[in-house]
Amino acid sequence: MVYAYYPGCTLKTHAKGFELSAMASLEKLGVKYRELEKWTCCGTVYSLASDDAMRQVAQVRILTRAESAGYRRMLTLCSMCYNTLKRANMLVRSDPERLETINMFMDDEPDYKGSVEVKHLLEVLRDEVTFDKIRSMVSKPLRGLRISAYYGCLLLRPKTVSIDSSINPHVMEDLLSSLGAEPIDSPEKAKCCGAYLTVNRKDLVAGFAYEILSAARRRGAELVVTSCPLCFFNLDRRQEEVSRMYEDYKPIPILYVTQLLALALGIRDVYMFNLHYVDPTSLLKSKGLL
Amino acid sequence: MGYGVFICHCGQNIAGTIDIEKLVRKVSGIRGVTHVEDYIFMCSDPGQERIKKAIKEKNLEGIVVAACSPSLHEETFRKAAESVGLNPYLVEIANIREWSAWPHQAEPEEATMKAFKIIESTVEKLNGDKPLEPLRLEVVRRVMVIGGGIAGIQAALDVAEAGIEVILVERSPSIGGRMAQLSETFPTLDCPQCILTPKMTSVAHHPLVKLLAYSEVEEVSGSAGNFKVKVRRKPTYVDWNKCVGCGLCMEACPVELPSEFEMGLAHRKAIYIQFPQAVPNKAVIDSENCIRMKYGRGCGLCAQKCPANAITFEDNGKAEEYDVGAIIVATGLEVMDKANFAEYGAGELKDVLTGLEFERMLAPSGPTGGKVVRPSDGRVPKEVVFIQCVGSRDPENWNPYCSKICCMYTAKQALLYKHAVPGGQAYIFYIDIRADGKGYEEFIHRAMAEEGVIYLRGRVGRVYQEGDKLRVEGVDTISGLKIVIDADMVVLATAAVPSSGVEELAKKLRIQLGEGGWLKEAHLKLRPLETLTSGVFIAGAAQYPKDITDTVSQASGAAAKAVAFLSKGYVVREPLIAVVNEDICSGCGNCEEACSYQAIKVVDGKANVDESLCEGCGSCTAACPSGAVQLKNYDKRQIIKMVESIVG
Amino acid sequence: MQLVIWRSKIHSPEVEKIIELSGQNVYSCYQCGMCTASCPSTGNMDIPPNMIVRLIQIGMIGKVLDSRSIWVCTSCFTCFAECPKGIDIASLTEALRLYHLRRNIDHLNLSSIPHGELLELPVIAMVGALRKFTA
Amino acid sequence: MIRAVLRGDVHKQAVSLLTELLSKGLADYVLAYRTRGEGVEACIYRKGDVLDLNVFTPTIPGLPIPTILSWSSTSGLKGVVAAIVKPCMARAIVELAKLQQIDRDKLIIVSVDCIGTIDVENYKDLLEEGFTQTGITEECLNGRLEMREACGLCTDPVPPVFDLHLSPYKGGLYAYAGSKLGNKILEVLKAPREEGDPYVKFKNLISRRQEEKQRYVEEAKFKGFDELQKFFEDCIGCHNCMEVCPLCFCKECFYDSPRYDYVTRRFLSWSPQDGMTPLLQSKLQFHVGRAVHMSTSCVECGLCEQACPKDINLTRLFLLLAEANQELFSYRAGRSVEEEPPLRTFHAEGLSSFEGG
Repeated sequence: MVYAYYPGCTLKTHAKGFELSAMASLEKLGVKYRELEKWTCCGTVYSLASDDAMRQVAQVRILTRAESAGYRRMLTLCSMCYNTLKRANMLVRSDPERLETINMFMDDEPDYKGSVEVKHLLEVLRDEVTFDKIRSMVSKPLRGLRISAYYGCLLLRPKTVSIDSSINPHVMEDLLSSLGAEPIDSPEKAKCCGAYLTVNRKDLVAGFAYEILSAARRRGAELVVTSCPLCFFNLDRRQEEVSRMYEDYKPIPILYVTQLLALALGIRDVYMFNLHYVDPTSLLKSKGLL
Repeated sequence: MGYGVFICHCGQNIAGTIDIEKLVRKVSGIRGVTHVEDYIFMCSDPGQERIKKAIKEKNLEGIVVAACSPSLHEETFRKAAESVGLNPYLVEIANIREWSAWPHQAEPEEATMKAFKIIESTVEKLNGDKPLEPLRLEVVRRVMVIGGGIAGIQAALDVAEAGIEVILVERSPSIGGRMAQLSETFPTLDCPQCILTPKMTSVAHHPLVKLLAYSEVEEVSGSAGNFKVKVRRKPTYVDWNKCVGCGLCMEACPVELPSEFEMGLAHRKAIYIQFPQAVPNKAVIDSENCIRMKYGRGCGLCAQKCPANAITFEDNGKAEEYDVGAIIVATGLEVMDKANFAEYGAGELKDVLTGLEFERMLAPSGPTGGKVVRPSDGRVPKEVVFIQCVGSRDPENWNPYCSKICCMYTAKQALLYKHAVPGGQAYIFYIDIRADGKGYEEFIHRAMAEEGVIYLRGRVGRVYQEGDKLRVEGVDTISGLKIVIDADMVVLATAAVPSSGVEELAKKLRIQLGEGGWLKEAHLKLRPLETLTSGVFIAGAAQYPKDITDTVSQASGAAAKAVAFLSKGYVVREPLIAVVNEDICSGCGNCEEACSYQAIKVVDGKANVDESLCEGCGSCTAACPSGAVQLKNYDKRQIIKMVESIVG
Repeated sequence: MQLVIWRSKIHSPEVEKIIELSGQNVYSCYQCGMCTASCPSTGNMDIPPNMIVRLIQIGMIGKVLDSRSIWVCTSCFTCFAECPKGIDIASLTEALRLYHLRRNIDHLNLSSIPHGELLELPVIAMVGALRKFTA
Repeated sequence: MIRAVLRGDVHKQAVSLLTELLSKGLADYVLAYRTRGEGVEACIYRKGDVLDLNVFTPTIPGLPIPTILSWSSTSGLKGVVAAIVKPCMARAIVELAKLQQIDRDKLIIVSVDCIGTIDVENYKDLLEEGFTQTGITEECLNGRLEMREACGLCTDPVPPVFDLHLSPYKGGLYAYAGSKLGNKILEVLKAPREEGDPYVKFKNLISRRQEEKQRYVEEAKFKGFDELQKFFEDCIGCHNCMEVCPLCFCKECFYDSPRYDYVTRRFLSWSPQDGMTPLLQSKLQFHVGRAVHMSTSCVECGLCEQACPKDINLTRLFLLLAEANQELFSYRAGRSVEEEPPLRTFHAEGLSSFEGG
């Protein structure tokens, strides 16, 4: 079955390396996908108000476009897209009245019937491709690379949309092990990165980043991976602020989990490391991976 | 002639909402009703006298008492009627209190109408009622007690002391149960070994008690007074007639496994005696892990060492059948595994213990000889955090109920820790302190005020390893502060849950489980020791978490219930059971499939009801496509008439 | 310090509105504090999450509406994941924010952020913040 | 599957096979239909009788063979019966056996190819018009004669369960063995044997009918309760549908019993008290009640419609119900002896939904 690939805003700009590495890896692993035509913004954050159908229209419009184009499954890379689309989908599936209202809002689109499943890339890798298959296809094992996986919030919470345990997840660790790397467990792996507070409270976000990254470093990690462009930005770019706040702080490279996947699968030229604030190339070179 | 209706005011319970005068007037108009009377308390002696008098004087053919739920006073009114010669099954209760007066306090007029409808429909039912005679069955004067913890031991002793034979069944190699695992008991700080061991010995040696250790109930048939129980004696691979419990075999055995009794904090061998004071003090071989048993050859070191030549390696166990009149279920509780709690390390953090594990550590006979040390590095912990309500009072994730015993045992453990480590600091995170027993509040006071345990009101969100410390992130909701403690050890008061396997046992016994899997009592207030299956009683924590005091009291209560049940020599059973109209029955067997009590069987193409087994539940009547099976005095026709009178 | 309470204060229209908007039953909270204990932002808050619920329970809605806490909550749902009574406090803080935002009182003023910083922010952060903090 | 090849006239071969069953003591009785002046009637043959039966009769009369078999267990008919049945009736037999109404051990199911039957009312007229039996079948298949609606949607020209299955072919008759007993019979008969598959020649027919049926089920759905009420408007409450149903096995139907003296007129007495009182139709209760009892074992034979004096389209109702309710339990009536009838299988877990948790 072919996935409708929903990129979302940042995958085409700041997180280009995330998209390129993910797409190249999926092709190599034989997962079929096509980018959804005419996709729009997912809304970024899921509206938590009980009376606000308007704020679910964006997500349902995306879902109905996928449905009417004949897709049954939608693939997301960004945690926030995953969360908003999945929650909106669950809401309208369980609340026909809400769905009807939203369908009325969307004059220009066919009514959504609720037949699309929203999946995150990690779920697809785990459940469809399987890590065993990935292990067998690794051409350049990430031997000796000590990596802390950072999940953030929206892949794990609320529990209804979680792709793994919402307190102690291990899907990324399992993936990293299959790539030959050494996962480092950190108690801060499911802690919030501060999200959109990065706009008006970068001091707070830097505080979160410091706690998350120093906990990983203390446990011996050389690298932190994530699968969300906003987490990435907050952990990577805000290290500038962290360094300002803590003088002895030593920056640590942040990668998208798919960049490591692509590396291990021997794919070239999809990394866009120039978009990273903390340059990972010297670390990767020292491990013989570049 | 005709029917009488007796309307109870129940003080203000009914009369406060329902217009009695109007109700009496309306009820007088029901066809067939020749006598209506109201009174403030029908269940009182003068109330009953009124009923008796009316039955005699008016020569009533049947009566309806409009009062509270039949589970409370149906029996009372039946007896009153019987004493003046009216068949007790021509007494019907119209429940106008729970069904109308209480739920409709805000709408008295409608409540009065509803009460009338209830009475009217009950009169309709009475119309179809037939006089019945109760069934009488002889009983077997023998009791089976399932579970050999303190509850089972106490119940067995009490029954035996009353001169009735007891079969005590315990699934592990020794009796003693959870109490045998404890360090000291609150609030008196008695050593459980000192008070439990004598009871274990006396139950094992009582002439009227037959102890079946390492055995499980496999099948139960029959009914109250006449149960047949098949017990499987599990294979021990050791001849217990020869075994003297010297323990040389254990020394010889090369296989080490985590000990269940020590909660995994110490090892046992593949051949083992459960614990030093075990009763019976006999060894068993864990056949799954014994080298000789696994490969069929080799090793055999234990057999070489055994001075009594008791080790056989061959034993298929056996099934034995016992006839018993009553059964007492005393299967006790377990605590939840810490691996369930991801926020507290999911069992990966070595220095996070459950209460029961810590209990073993505190026990003088335990794996550390009563020393408190960290399992990770053997150091004495200076800062210990106790967390209560782990998995309890948590309807969203685990159990909605309060485990009841944790407040007290946590206080005790904190206190014992302070005794073991004088310079140490204990912290207890709690939501509420429930100290509702004799001397309990004083005990908490002692922990707080005299022994310096710090109580923090709130829960802990997370525990994780930070260096060689456990970082505890909690909250104190009284000060409104987030609390961080770098602890050396964390003890979780994990929720009490019913013993594993109780679900299957309940199915075999045909008793119900309630919320959380605890055994369901017949009535929470008035029949807490009985189950809805007559002849089966409950003792101890199988019903709900209990401390030792409550467990022992309840065990004695259950024993008294069982003794009283058997001492009459016969059981009387309600005749309200299924009956088959053979002219209509086509023998399809739907009823047989529907019956949970194996009480109805198709014999020669006709359904046939075993009166001693039928509980009168009505499943068969619902399953019968043609209506050939009916309940006595609950005939479909009566029910349709009742419905008619309500909707009409 | 004392607080005088009466029925219509506890169930004031503001309280009812917040409860309705959030869809949460705050009265099932028994103040175990799990939310505060697990919340990553407690350190930045003036009123911890459990206290927010408590204050709503006793009708002190004004104090909650004025608090800084509702603007540093990142809707990470850790409280919701841990709450034994299944109360989604993130939805509660959202309702409290909306109380202001629906009166057209923005919390975020983009012009106060240096232009250079705005340029380097990813779209995802901008849209998220605008949706959470502006009317 | 093993089949015996019996060359020669199809009818004669079938009769001689059945005669041999009786003479060799494999069966004590043969139960089948024969054509008589009035139309078609069921007949029981014993050893020595002339078997003037009609193996491939293109109609099913209102006294179905499964019903006769269910009576036979309580009558004087002691011994093994070989029943010659259409596939739908073979499925009904399997259902009744599960409900303990038929002793499967004392029964040889001899099924025959069936691509459809005509209404029994028309049968006599057609014979008088000069049609032969095979002629009727052929004309049905070519669409020149109307077969019963249920038959047009039937996807079982060969039943899923049988002991022997008789299937004409050019030049003779195949007798397939569908069970151990069938194999044994073929051994005793000593006819030349070979491998074969009775379903294969109907492959196209089955797939075509499956599609048709699917379309039918989609289109024929009832739109609400009002339509159902209208559907039964003409019902006169004769209960004929129940009488001919091969699966209604109760000795006394609840709806015929004194327990059900809960009649419409009783509502009349309520009206003066309560004002406007819509009168419930007891006939609708009868049909809904019957539907509840039958839908999971219904074999969609359509005999109920054939028997209805008011020509109510009962095939539609029962086909829809059977499809929907059997699918609900992943069950298909008459598919296998092992499959447990859904409404008769009680699971303790199911209880919780009634106890509310």
